[in-house]
Amino acid sequence: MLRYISKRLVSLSASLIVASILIFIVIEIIPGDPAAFMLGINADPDAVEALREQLGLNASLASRYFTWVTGLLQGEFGISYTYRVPVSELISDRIVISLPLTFYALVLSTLIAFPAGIYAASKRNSLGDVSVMGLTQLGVAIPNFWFAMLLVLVFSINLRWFSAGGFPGWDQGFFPAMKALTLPAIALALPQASILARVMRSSLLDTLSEDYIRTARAKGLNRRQALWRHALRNALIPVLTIIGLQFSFLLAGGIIIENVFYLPGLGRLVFQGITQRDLIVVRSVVILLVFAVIAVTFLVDIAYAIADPRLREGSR
Amino acid sequence: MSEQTVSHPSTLQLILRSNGFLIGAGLTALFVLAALVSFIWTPYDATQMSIADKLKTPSAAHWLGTDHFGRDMLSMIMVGARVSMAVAFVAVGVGILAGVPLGLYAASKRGGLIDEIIMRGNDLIFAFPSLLLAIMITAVFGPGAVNAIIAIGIFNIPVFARLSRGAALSLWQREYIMAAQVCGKSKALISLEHILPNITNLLIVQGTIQFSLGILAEAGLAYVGLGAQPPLPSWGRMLNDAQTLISIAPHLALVPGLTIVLTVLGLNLMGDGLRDLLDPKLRRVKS
Amino acid sequence: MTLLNVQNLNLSIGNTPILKDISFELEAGRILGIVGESGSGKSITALSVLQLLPNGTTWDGDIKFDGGDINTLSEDDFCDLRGNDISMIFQEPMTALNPVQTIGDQVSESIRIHTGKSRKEADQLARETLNRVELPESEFPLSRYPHDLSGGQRQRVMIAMAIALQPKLLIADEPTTALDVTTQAEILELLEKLVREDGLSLMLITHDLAVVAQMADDVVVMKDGEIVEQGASIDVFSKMQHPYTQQLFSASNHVPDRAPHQQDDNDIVLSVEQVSCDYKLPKTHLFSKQQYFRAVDGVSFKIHRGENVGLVGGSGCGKSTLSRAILALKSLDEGHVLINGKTFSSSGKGPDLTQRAATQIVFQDPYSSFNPRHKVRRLITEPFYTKSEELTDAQIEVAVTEALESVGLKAEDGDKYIHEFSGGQRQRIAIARALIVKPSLIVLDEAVSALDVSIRAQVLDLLAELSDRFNLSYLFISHDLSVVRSITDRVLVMERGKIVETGPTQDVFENPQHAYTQSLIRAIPKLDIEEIRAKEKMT
Amino acid sequence: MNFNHLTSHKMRALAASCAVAAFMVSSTAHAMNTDVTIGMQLEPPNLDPTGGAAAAIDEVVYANVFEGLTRFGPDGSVNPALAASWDISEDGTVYTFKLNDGVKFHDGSDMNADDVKFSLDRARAEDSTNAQKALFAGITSVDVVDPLTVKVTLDKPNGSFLFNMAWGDAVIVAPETADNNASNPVGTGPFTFKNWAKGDAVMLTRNADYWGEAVKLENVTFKFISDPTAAFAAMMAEDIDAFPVFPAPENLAQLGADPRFEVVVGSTEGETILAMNNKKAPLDNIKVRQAITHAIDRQAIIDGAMFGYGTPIGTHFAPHNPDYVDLTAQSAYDPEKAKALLQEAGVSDLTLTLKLPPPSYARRGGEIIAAQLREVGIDTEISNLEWAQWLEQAFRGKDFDLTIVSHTEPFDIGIYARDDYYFQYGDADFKAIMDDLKGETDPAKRSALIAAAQQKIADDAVNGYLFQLARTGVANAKLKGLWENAPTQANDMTGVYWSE
Repeated sequence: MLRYISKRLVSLSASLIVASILIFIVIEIIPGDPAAFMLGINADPDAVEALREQLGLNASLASRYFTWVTGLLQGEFGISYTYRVPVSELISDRIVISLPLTFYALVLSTLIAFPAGIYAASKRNSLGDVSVMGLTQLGVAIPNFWFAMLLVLVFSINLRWFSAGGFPGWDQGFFPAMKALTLPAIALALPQASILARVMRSSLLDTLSEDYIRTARAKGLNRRQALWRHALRNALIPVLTIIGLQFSFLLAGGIIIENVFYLPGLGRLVFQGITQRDLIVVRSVVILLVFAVIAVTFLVDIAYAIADPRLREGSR
Repeated sequence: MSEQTVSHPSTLQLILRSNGFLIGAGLTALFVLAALVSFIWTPYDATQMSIADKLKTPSAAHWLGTDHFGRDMLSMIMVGARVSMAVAFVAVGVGILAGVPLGLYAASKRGGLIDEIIMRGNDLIFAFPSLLLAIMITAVFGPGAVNAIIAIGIFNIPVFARLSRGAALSLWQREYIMAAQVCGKSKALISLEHILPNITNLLIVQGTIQFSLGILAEAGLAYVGLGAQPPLPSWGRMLNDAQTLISIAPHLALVPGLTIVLTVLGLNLMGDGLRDLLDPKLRRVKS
Repeated sequence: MTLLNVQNLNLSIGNTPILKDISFELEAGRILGIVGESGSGKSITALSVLQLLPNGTTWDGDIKFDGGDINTLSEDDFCDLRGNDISMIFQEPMTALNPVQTIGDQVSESIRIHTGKSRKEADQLARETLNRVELPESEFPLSRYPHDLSGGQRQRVMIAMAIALQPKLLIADEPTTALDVTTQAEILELLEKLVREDGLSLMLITHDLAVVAQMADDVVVMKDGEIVEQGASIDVFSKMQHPYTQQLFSASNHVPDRAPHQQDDNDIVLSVEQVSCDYKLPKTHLFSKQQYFRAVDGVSFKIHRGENVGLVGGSGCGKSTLSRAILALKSLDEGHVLINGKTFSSSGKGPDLTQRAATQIVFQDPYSSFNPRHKVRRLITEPFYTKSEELTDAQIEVAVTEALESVGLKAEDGDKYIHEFSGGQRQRIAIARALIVKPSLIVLDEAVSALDVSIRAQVLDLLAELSDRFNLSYLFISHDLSVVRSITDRVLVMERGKIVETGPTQDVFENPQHAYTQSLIRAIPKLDIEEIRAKEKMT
Repeated sequence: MNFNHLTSHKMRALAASCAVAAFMVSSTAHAMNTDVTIGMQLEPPNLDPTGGAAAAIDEVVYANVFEGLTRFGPDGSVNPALAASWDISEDGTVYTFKLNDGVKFHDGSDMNADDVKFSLDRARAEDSTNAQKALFAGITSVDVVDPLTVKVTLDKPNGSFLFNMAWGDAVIVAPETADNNASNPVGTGPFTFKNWAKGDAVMLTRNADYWGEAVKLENVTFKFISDPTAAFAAMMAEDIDAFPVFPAPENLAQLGADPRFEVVVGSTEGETILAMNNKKAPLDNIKVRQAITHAIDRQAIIDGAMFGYGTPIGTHFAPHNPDYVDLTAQSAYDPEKAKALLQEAGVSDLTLTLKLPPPSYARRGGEIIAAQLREVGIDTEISNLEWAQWLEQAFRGKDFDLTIVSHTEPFDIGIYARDDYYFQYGDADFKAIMDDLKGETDPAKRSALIAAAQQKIADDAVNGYLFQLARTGVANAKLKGLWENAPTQANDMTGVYWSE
């Protein structure tokens, strides 16, 4: 087990380093100069030049990369060009919204997908199975930003059950904050829940046709026992990787949803960062998101090793 | 160890029986037709504005109503279909042309350094929140249909690389591959002659799924203003324009939204239908 | 007292009839052998007793067990019956155990659901049962997982699960088919011990006539869903009224007639000199030294033109690795291989293309030996790739027709796809593919193990005839010693990477020198009437 | 289009329990009527008006947190602020300001002449990063006469000096706090800075010991909502009390019809133009430029892009300004004439690039203009750019044929006199008019000069003058005292109060 985990750790950290280099280069070649943007239309050139110097934009590429990475390791992301505040402060304000939203959507999607998938698999080709699968087909096909618009139209503007967006802040109490995240989480969770339900069903159907299920039945277990005691645990293993992947889709999806519900999350921060050419913010947030995804992939691998004893000793 | 050789129903019988495939293929054909017809005929010129009769709900004159500039929605949907299909199609093409050779090569060098590098490269692209990279690409090269293709295409490469590697790995264990090696064929030739033909079914099925995801992704990019640029109509941008008018002209948001849903639904149903159609013929009947 | 009584059982899946009017009885404490080729419906008969039938099956007739009529039982009652009074073990031990559950849990589970014992008591009984099936606590603690057990050991865990609650009837569906001959003998011995000790009735289902002859008290012979003959094994084997039984019997003992083989000592086709192959062992941790497992250790032997040599040994003895090494599919770590006198492959250097034409291979699994996408014509002309000069279409056409006809198929079969042929026909096509370039040596890796007895006999005849006609030499690799005995001139016995004994086939089989060879020969189930009659008189 | 069937049983229970909470929360908002939440589309990059030109900075802090010597009134007039009174020397080059007594900065320190000298010297210094450095160019010296008197000497008379001192960039700051005003603004205004949740909102509270007339509000929150739909939803859900510049004109009709809200349509200093690159062939040919102006139907653009809000303009000048000259007839919509002019210029199958910045007036206006130009045979390649890219390519790089932008700085007809300005006009006669205007203090003569300037740039068809951006504000019907027009970019909350 340790060997498997250490191998994964090495390869994932290598990916992280390559990702940081990639991000740095892609962002460097984005045209547009932050200083010019800050001083607006009628600013005169030497004021712009003075600001460039002040922001250290003229230093060499490599030195800026190293200062950025060494800063990253100490949790110091540098100073935002536009807001003139430490990026880490900007990020901490926003991460308390983006991460809970992503996990809230992940939990919602799993809570909807698992029962639906198991129900459909256990009632194979019955009306129940066909209708659940029909719903998931629909769920996958609906663009989540369009669904978000409809949710706002129905629940905020007409029914006035939820506020149309915005985020009251966790200091206002857990309940109002979660309420503000509910509609965005539903909009994010719908497509992922549909995909997860389909994967759960097909994975369960595969395990149900395995020989050890026939053995379990021959031992005297009825259909339901065989499914819950033997099939489900084996079926969960491939589903784990899908959940790991979904975390990265949810983070990406969050960017659009945050726009529709005007939630001040990491997605919008990156979006604003790109439009305002606040390159330090963009770089730091993107590497943070990539780190989050890689961390989740690593967690999924560990869960994989725990769930599947075949991984315990030998390496995969 | 009973071994029943089940008679193989002809493909046609299978098609007629799986209605999922029929519905899917029907819907997809409808939209492909709309895209093709739009080259020669559309009810009105899709870019023809008449501010006077803007925001008209569906009527005899305009079957799907008009948008906030008075343009005919049906014509825009038809021309928009062209854009969405083209972007998704080329993006899937990029994914296959780049992804499949990578996957096959990684599989032939199983466990080697190259296999590791290619797989780590895939993890890397998967680690990027998809839309973020798309935004960064279009920020560098500017928005437009071509950049949307590149952005979506890049995300198809690891999908197909991982899929073809997995399928190829299992095929390499098959004995007819060893037979070909005994005849002295190189790994590359074996990949081409034996492995590729046997994974085309998988690629076709995954291709339709990725095609539908491509349409969704193009709509997402266009929604944030990074997809096809005006005056070329695109479904995603129609949704973006309709956003603020949703309470006074709901049809403006419903028409493109439902179009996307029906197209993606059609493609996915066709994909699933294809999977059932193509697989049984290959899979040996287990005793 | 009849424990199980099956009367007029008819069964069909969907609308294809599978079983027609099956009636037989099983006496308590006796072993009933059900024998038949694949497709005879013997497995379905067993499954219908336990009502574990695939959905969409309809059946009628009645089944009485232990006096009671069980075909009217509800599903829940049947659940109480399964694993408690009637239990069953299956053919594929590698996939029959839940990979994510310890062997202790899997055995104690059936105890807990039937008897409601506490976890501790159930584990205790599980421990005892595992000991009974010769899986001692020292090496097989309850906490062990199935994935690092061998096929034989897993089958023992299956048996433990089945007999934990002292059932009245144990159904064994091809329990030893997937095991090698020595392990098969141990498992059959274990089953016999359980029948004697627990008074267990055993329904043994197999396609191997020898196993039935050795084990069964009564026999039922099935063909295409019908019982063609049944009765005490002595009567059935000595009288053999039904022609199918006779045909089955003769096919099992079949020895193809081969022309005496004149050996030209200096015309050596294959010479293997001090060949060794290693496998990398997974490293215990990232920076540990790389360990190797020596699968083939300093093997040397020669094969003369026209000579058929057998290579036998238990599973894991390295015979497959050796065959891959000979065909240069696996690089050698030491020694080298010469074909027709020229070096074919040696440590480090790969083979050159022209020499490839001299060797061909036929595999075990007819369903995995062919690319389903290519027509037969293209399949069997693949070896032409080794020919340096380009053959014209006409020449290829002639070669294809000649190859197909020499294996008993028609020229127009060339235009069909492989899924249109049965297992036996596919193996013939595999042989045609090997023949088409007139190689000097054909490696037959378990070439007939996957075939039914009757078809196997035809293929062995074909091989013998081709060897005589084209003066071909074979390297015949198999775990089935009776087949090797019938077709090879000389035999090599391999154990843990080394050749432990070699010599003319008859001598080695009549009086084996090496202890391992003796255990192998002893483990072969005998199929001759006199032996059965002798056994009958003793009891 | 109801999606209830999608939410499983558990979700419906969760939604119902939230409903109760929703009503409980929204009802309390109106009990405390000394708080106000103002909606804004763009978030300021920082809060230091002297350090950046973004309009959003002034819209938060101007007159609320910071004050200058003079300040703009709701009607655009220049009134006394920190300077109680002033007298100008005979030759108009020396201004002596008398400061109000007892004025304190928010950190308690006194505001006196030294602070004024520091602020003005800082703005005009060589390495100053003040975006409007040009406003202070004329100052030669700033001298402290006594703690409450400052003497400012100019190199030559400047009629608009007092006007310039009212700009947000000319507010008075203290030396001790000047450097970190960006994130922690310390001014002399009636509101002090409370906190700034980046990306979400800025909160101000009443300054207890303000030197001037007390304000009626306790807390003011500026909430940033860039997405037009979200803005509409926020107003409908009453999360926001007022949205001075509402981003979605298409919703104004519906908001106006709702008794809870009142739509206030004022004017702004934003001249929206179709800028043409006068130095790039064939746009250097006046006939081509005139053809383009005639191909454009201004009213169609106003109806299509701005849903009817906006007044057509014939030149680069704000209609609400008394000196405005209506020259729209000179470039009226006449496609036939446009085609004829193109023929005369010998230009056929012309393709021009149309680069559009983010605001909806540009993106929507651009699509309409592209269609109108296509009618007369001019094809356009549209490329939507963000502000940073637009500044890089169009504004500084001059790499464009046509672009659409709204100039919102007050009285900015002077940009046509700048040589390197992005549409590259730089006409000698026009520069002469502007120089005369600079030296002229007599109002009648100034009006005549301004009219001549307007006529000149209309005759030369430098750009396509489209419409004046309307200030479409939405506010809670019970909220009074907000500015109707926007003579400068500001949300002056000093006069705002709840009527009930």
